[in-house]
Parts: sequence; structure tokens; C-alpha cells
Amino acid sequence: MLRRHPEPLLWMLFSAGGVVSGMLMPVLVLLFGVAYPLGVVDAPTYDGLRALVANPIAALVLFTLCALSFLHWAHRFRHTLYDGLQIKHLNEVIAVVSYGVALVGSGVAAYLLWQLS
Amino acid sequence: MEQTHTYGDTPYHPRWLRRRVSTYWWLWKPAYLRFILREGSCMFVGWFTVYLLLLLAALLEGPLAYELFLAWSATPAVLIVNVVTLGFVVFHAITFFQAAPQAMVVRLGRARVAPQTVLLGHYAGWVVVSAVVAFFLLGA
Amino acid sequence: MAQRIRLQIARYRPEQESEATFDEYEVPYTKEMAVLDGLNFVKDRLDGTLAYRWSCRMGICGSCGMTVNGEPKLTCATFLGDYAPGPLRVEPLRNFPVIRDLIVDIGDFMRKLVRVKPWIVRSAEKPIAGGEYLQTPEQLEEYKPFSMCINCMLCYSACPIYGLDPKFIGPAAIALAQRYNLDNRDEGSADRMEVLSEHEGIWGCTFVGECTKVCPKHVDPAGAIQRYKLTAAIDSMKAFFAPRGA
Amino acid sequence: MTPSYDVVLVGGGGAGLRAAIAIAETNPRLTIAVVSKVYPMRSHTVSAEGGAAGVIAPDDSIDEHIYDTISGGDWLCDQDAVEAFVHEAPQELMRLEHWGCPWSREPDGRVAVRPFGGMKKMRTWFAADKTGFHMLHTLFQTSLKYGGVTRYDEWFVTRLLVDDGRVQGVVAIDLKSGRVEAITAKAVILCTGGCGKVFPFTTNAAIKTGDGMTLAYRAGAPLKDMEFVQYHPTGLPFTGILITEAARAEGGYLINKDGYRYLQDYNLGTPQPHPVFRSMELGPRDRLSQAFVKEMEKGRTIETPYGHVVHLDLRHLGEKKINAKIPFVRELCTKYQNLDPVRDLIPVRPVVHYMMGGIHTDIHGATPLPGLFAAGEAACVSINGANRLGSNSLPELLVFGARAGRAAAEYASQAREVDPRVIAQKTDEHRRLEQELFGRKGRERIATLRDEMQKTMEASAGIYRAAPALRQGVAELQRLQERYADIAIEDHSRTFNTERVSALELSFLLDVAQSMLAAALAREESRGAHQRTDFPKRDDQRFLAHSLVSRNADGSCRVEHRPVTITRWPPGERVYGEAAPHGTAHQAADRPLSSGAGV
Repeated sequence: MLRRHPEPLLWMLFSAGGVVSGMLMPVLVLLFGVAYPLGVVDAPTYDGLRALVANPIAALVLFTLCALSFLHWAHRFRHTLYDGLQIKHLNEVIAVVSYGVALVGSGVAAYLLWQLS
Repeated sequence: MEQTHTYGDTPYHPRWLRRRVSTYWWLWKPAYLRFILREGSCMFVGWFTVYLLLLLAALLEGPLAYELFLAWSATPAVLIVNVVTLGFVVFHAITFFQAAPQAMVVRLGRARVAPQTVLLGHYAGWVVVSAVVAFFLLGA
Repeated sequence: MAQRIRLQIARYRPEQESEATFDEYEVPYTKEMAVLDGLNFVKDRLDGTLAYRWSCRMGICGSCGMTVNGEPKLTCATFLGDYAPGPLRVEPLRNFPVIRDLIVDIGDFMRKLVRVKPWIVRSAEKPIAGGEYLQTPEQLEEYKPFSMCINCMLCYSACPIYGLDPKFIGPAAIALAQRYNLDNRDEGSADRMEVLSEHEGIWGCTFVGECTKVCPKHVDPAGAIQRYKLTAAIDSMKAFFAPRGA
Repeated sequence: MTPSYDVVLVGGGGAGLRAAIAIAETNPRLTIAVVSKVYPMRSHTVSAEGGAAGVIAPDDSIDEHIYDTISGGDWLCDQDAVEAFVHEAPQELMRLEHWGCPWSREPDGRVAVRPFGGMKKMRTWFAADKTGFHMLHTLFQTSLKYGGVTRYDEWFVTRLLVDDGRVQGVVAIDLKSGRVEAITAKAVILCTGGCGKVFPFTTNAAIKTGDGMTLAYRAGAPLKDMEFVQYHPTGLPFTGILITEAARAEGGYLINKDGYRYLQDYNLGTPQPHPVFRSMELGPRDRLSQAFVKEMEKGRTIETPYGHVVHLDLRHLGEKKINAKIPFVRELCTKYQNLDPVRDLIPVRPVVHYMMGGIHTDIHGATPLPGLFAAGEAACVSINGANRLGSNSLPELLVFGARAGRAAAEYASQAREVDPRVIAQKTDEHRRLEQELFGRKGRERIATLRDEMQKTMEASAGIYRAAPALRQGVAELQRLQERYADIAIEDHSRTFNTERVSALELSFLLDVAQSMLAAALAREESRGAHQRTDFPKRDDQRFLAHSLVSRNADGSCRVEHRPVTITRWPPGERVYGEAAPHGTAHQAADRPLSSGAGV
């Protein structure tokens, strides 16, 4: 069943990515994207942050966030191209490119976090 | 698939008027626009994931790279992108949580938990997770 | 006492024209009058050639769905006064081929409905003399909302996915499949899964959510589809991890 | 190539679909066509609200249901038919349960029942207050699994094919293409429902134009008891939308402009806070509608732009009960009347609702014309006599739909093949339609003639009738028939020509209307829904009989009477209120009068 229809698995990953990114991303964007650069609060020190991401639990959370967010993006991006731009004939190319990018991104995240631990 | 039922009508009639949906259908009404913005939020989710990877890469490289990253993040272009990103990821979080009760039927014993309760549960989780993350990051 | 409102009504006369046009009529209205009453006024007094479907005019037969000022509506339950001073645009439901004026062909839905097996499937039939299958009010409530569909097609008309991909099974048919899946008397969910787990089944839906918003009977087809995705995904995971268990 | 079937059903509502399933189950080899001018789920069965009667409660009995039905029908019912009906109704409702009908339930999971007007026990099965809707969709969806059924959705039947004294099919217009086609069959079952549209103010849908009645009538089958027209006492003014009797069964009050429960003045019992079987608001529909007229004559009704009304008061039931038991009533009031029954009084007035009469059939749904069967509101078996009890029509269409289906299946299995010569009649019919009707450039508007017919019928054959007005009505209808010959049809398109359909429907309505007035004029007594001010008494001596209206070659009517079948229940007096054969209410019963926690 799964072999015939990858869709259920992809949808599960998409949904998980939606929940995880929904939970974690707003506060991260607020801090790293807006508050630190504007100096509203002080950015963490290099050592402090490095120690934090070296923590196995934090690393795991970060990896999950990155991998699932990429897959969330890939799934939505693919469907939006179908629905929004009606380029269904490029169906397979789009799918391969989107999920491929997500997998590569997840690999990079794994590598970086591994090196940082 | 067995065909159980048959029809006496013609399935296709050449004179019927068939109208194609415009490529820009999502501009037709506010609800569709909201949909496409919701779907579009994934681009910002993707962007910020890349941004996180850049941060990790800087951390791996050393203190100087980290400082350069922080400086780059304060440049107007990046800052503007991230302010927009903040809007979209909040929009993403809200729309995603709103959809949850429609997909999930949560039960306590035999009784179905009210959809509003499921939604409130998600929002509560969001607040707690955000607080924990902020606690660690502001302490670091 | 009666005020007047202008109606711009889409016309399509296949024997005379190849595109739809608009005809404009002015009708008197009172606060009780629905858009359908306005159409009836036109047909009875002004132009007998106007073609549209209607029957019960109490929101239950599902015949009179049309596009009113861009929104899919049951015209018997949409009131002229709410659109004053007009003009008011009445068009056929979107996403269906137009046969004539305000009449669309819904044969596509009728064929799809059969595919999802909207009937009780059981391996063994209980004899009539054996009495009813027990069903508590809570069990009834599980599927009851999905059983309220009147097949008015407003959801298909509001669904851009159906408009883009006519193969998509669509909101009402999936909601009706779910109506039987959730009925404790039914044993057919595995049968229906085969149809619904195709790409044109549930996975085509990207949850625009408009079907639920326009439904005059509060059926929530979008919810039905989302719930079905979750069920299908869990089933498929189970089959993956315990391939012989299924 | 002319399509040919074993059985053709005209009408895809409750009776038609039940008949189709019965045929498919009786003999899966038979081919069946369901020809309907609308998609099956648009059929008017969909509008039925309150429920379907069938003996199931432990304290109920078959005999009591029979007695309620016969006395409710003022002894004009054929008692053998009522006996068959009451015996089979519970099985049919149970069968529907097995097919998935969402009946409201007791907390233990059993089917719940509610009280209803004229009924002495709780025996009305219900699916909240959309019983007809749920029954129709259950039947329709179940019918989809039978391979032998071919549907002709949106085909309008214009005449029956009759040759050699037997019915052998139909001629119909495919509305989408405008083609006129013959569909031949060894047997035809007419399940086209009622003809409420002969009146101006009706709960009936726009499609209820007596098509099947006229098709049979023109083919030579008599119409039975056409003078009996049921007025439902509670319709919303302006729209005529029905407020179900379940609203009163759940405890609603009918009050006049002084807030007084006026039914107590009309021999219907004394008011109690809770509903009492066969008393007050739970009296039969004919008596309640007649009480309204008397009340209006006394000047105690409320005048509105859409006629006089009384009020239905549901406020004391509370929001919770209204939402659980009669949610559709609340939905209809809010949407169409802009009021909320939880807080407001509902204005109501009697509204034409149901035809007790119809195509004359025997207990198996067979008409005197070989090969022709009928079931549902289009037919008159008769179990409804002079006044139908609420919640008897839904089980009727199941019981007699199934019976007609089985009888037609048996007939078709043994009948001779269709005579191919009969197809030639299609050409005649096509010519008649094109030349005599569609091709004509007349001056009379369809809507004008229809309005005048409806006004005529209301004036001459309303709740109370008398010979002078009836005679005037007959003459007026005759004039309308003549004017019909000069009808104007602007629409010359073949594609979905709804104006042609309206013209054909009007012609059906005019014939039905004539038969109604002829039968009403001939019945010189008052019985049930037929109240003659010039003959105010029931007259069993002359009129314990069905009237049969046949059509003469010149289009005029011929009325005959034939005796009612009496088995065990000799004619008695109809008594409602305290003196009613007992079954008290609420307090006496060990569970509340309204049962069922489910919605």
C-alpha cells in the first residue's frame, strides 16, 4: 500500500512539520530574526549558544525542526504549484526537486548538528 | 471496480458550456487569497530553516563567523525579510492549529472533546513551547 | 410597499450562442422574497425562456444552487433584500458544465457518488425479524452531521481543486463516504479506502476549506476529508510496519 | 433503438425507489428503469419532516394502529388494505434501519418513537425532524448498489404507451437534449406523488403537479377519492413551508390572538400542560384545520399581509428540546420567517398538504389497466380514507412501493413481450407536442392560467365547500381548459426547455383539478377532509363509498361510487379529546411521552 501510494507518508510528514514549525518557529523568528538584530534583547554569546546546541536534546529538537520544516515546505510548495499555477504536467519533476531539496537540507542539518555536538 | 448503476443520459454533450478555471483563481475572493497566502507561508518556513542552517554553520565556523552572521542579520534587507517571515510563520501557526480540530477527533473516555478545547490545547502548547525556548535562549 | 431590484442573470442558449451573456431584469421585492422568488417573477411575468431548477423552496431538495454575486448559494434561502439596492448577479454554479442558462450538469457527481459505495456494506445481513442494529445516540452523532448532505453541489462549486482537476472526487462524495465509514452498522470502510486513497481521492485536497464554509447544512466536508487523511495515513503506517497484520 | 425494460418506474421518490429495490430483490434478472423529471434526491419525499408510523413499542398493538388509521380516515379506508399496511409498516421501517437510515435512538441504542396527531400510542419513528430527507437519501443511496436499475434522470414523461388494452411503456422528453423518446416496458409503475400545485397555498414542492395521476387518468384508469384534500394546520404564511406536527407532538400549543388554546372549543378535549394522545393539538389534521376556519369566522385570528394566522407556541419547550427534537423547525423559522421559536411565537395557517385520493389501485398497487401499477401519494389504495393521519404517508410509500414493485415484477415475469407496433405511438405523441403545443403562437401566459386555476380551486374546494361554488369552479376550469388551447410558449429551444415542461404540467394540473371538483360535487355529505356546508352530516347510507372519476372521450368527468371494504371495524363516531378511546398521556405512561435522547 505504501509503495503504491507515498502520499499518506508525505502527508504525515507535512502535518508533523506544520505542527512543529508552528510551535517553534514564531518564537525563533522573533528572537533571531527581529529581536536580536534590532538589539531589543542581547543576542546569546557564542559560547552560550554553542553549548546550548551541543546539548543532545536541543540538537535533536533542532534536527527535527529543520527536517520536518523542509518536508513541510516541499509538500506545500509542490501542491501550491499544482493548484496555483496549474502546471500539473511538470508533476514529477516538481515532486523530485521539492522532496530532493528537503532531503538534502535535512542532511546538511544533520551534518552541522553532528559536528557541533 | 464494478459498475453497479447505469444511466440513460449522455455523459457528454458538445454544446455544453465548459469554462476553464483561470490561473489567477486565487484572486477571485478574499477566502481564496487567504488560502494562497496560507500555502505561501511555507516559503517563509523554508527560508527560516535555511537561515537556521546558516546560523549553525556560523557557529561551527567559530566566534568570528557568528559575529558576522549577527551583523548580516541586522542589515536592512535581511531584517525586512525576517519581519515579513515573522508575520507569515505566526499566520502559519494560527491557520495550522485552527485546522487541527477538523482533522482530529480527540476522545476522553467515550465523550468527544469539543473542537474548541482541542484548539485551545494547541494554543496552550504553543505558549508553553515558546516560553521554554525563550527561557533557554535568553539564558544562553 | 414593494421596492425594486435589478437582477443580472447569466444566460446561455446553446442553440444560439457559444458564450454566456447577461440579461437584466427589474423585479419588485419584499423582505420575505428570496432570490428564487425573483427568478420566478422573471419567468412568470417577464421572460418565460429563463431556465433554472427549483423545487421544494425550503432548503432541503438541493435543486436551486446558483452563484449569487460570486458566492454559491441556495437561491431559496438567499434573500433579495440582503442585496439591495442591487444590481444582483445570478450565475450558474461554477466548476460544472453549463447546459442552459442557470442549469449545470451534475452527472459527474452522480457517477462519483456510486464509486464511494454510499450504502451499508456488511458481510452478514441480520434478518429483519431480528430487529434493529443497536446504535446509541452517541454512535448516531458520530456520523449524523455527514448524513445531512443534500447534494446541492455548492461545495463543488466553491472548491478550486475540483475546478482545476475534474477527476477529484470532491467534497460531498467524500463526506458521504465518511458518513458510512463512521456508522457503526457499516463494515465497508476498507472497500471505500481503495477509491478514496487514490490521488484523486482525498490526497488531491489541499484544504482550501471553502466547501465547509458554503455548505448550507453544516456538513463540514473539509473536516471529513482531513479526518479521512489521518485515518488513511495511520492505516498505511500500520500496513508498513506490520505488513502481514492487515 | 428504443430502450426496453421489464419494468419502468415513473418517479424516483420514496415509493419509486422502494419499488425499484423490491423488483431488483424479487427477481435480479429483471431490467428496471427509473424515469424521473428530477434527480431522485430532489423528489418531494425529501420534505417530509415528522416521522413514519410503525408499531414497535411494547405497549402498542397492531389493532390500535389500525383503529387509529380507520377512525382518522372517517371510515372511508379499505380495512383489508389498512390491515396489510399496519402489519408491514414496522418491517419496512426496520428494513430501512438495516439500510442505514439514521433513526433517532433511545439511550440503549433502540429506535425511538414519538407521539403524533390522531395516534393513541407512541409509534412514530423519526430522524429528528428530517425523516423524509433521511429516508429518501437512504433509499437513493441503497438503490445505487443494484445493477439492474437504469436511471433516466430529468426525463419528463408525457404519456403512457397503451396498446391492446395494456400499458407497455412511456413516451418521455429527455430534458437535456429535448429528444422525445419511447421507453417500452412490460409493466409501468407510477410513483409521481401528489398534486398540491392545483392550490395556491401549499407545502408541496413546485414539482408536485399530479403528472402520474393525469397520465393514468388519460390512459383510462380511474382516479379515486379525489375530493379529499388534506390541509395541514401549521404552515408558515407567505411560503407555505410546513411546520411539522412533531412540533405539537413534542408539546407545542396552538393559540389564537388572545393567547387562548382555542382547540378546546371544538370538541377536541381540554388543555393540559403536556400533550395528550388524540386530544387538543394532537387531534387529526382535518379537525384542526376546520377549527381554524371557525376561529377566523369568530374574528379571533391574527391578520397579516399573507392571510389570517394563529400562533404555534413552542417557547415553553426550551432551547435544548427544540434543538434535539425539532431542529429543522428552528432552522426554517430563523431562515424563512426571521424568528426564533425559542423566544417567539410562530405564525401558522392551514395549508394544502396531501392528497388522500389518487390513482385507483388494489392492495397490490395494480390499477384496473393491465400493466399499470401505482404507489405512494399518486395512488389511492386506500388506507387514508377521508383524512390521512400524520406519519402514515412515509410508511405507506414503503409498504405499497414494495408491494407494487413485487406485483409488477411478477406481472412482468409472465407478461407477453412488448408489441413493437406500440413504438409508433411515439411519433404521434411527438407530433402532438410539436404541433399542438410547442409550435403554437398563442396569447395566454402559463403563469396567468395557473394562478387562475389555483384561485378557482381555493375558492370552490377549500376547507369548506358547497354546491354553488363547486359548480362555479367546474365552469371556470372548463374555460381555463379552453384558454389552455391558446397558450403562449416563447421558448423554442430544445435544450432544457423548462417553459414547455411548465405547460405540460399545467395541463396535467387542469385535468386533476377537474376530477377533484367532479368528485367533490358528487359527494353530498361531510366526511373527514371533505366538509360540505350544504350537507354537514356524514351519510353512510349513500356515501360509505369511494368515488371513482373516469375521463370521457370529450375530456369531461364521470363519477361512480363503489363500496368501502369493511372487515372488523364497523363505522363509528370519531371521538377526540377526553372521551377518546384511551391512552392517556404523559403522566400515565411510565416514560415521558416524548422518547428518544437521540437527535
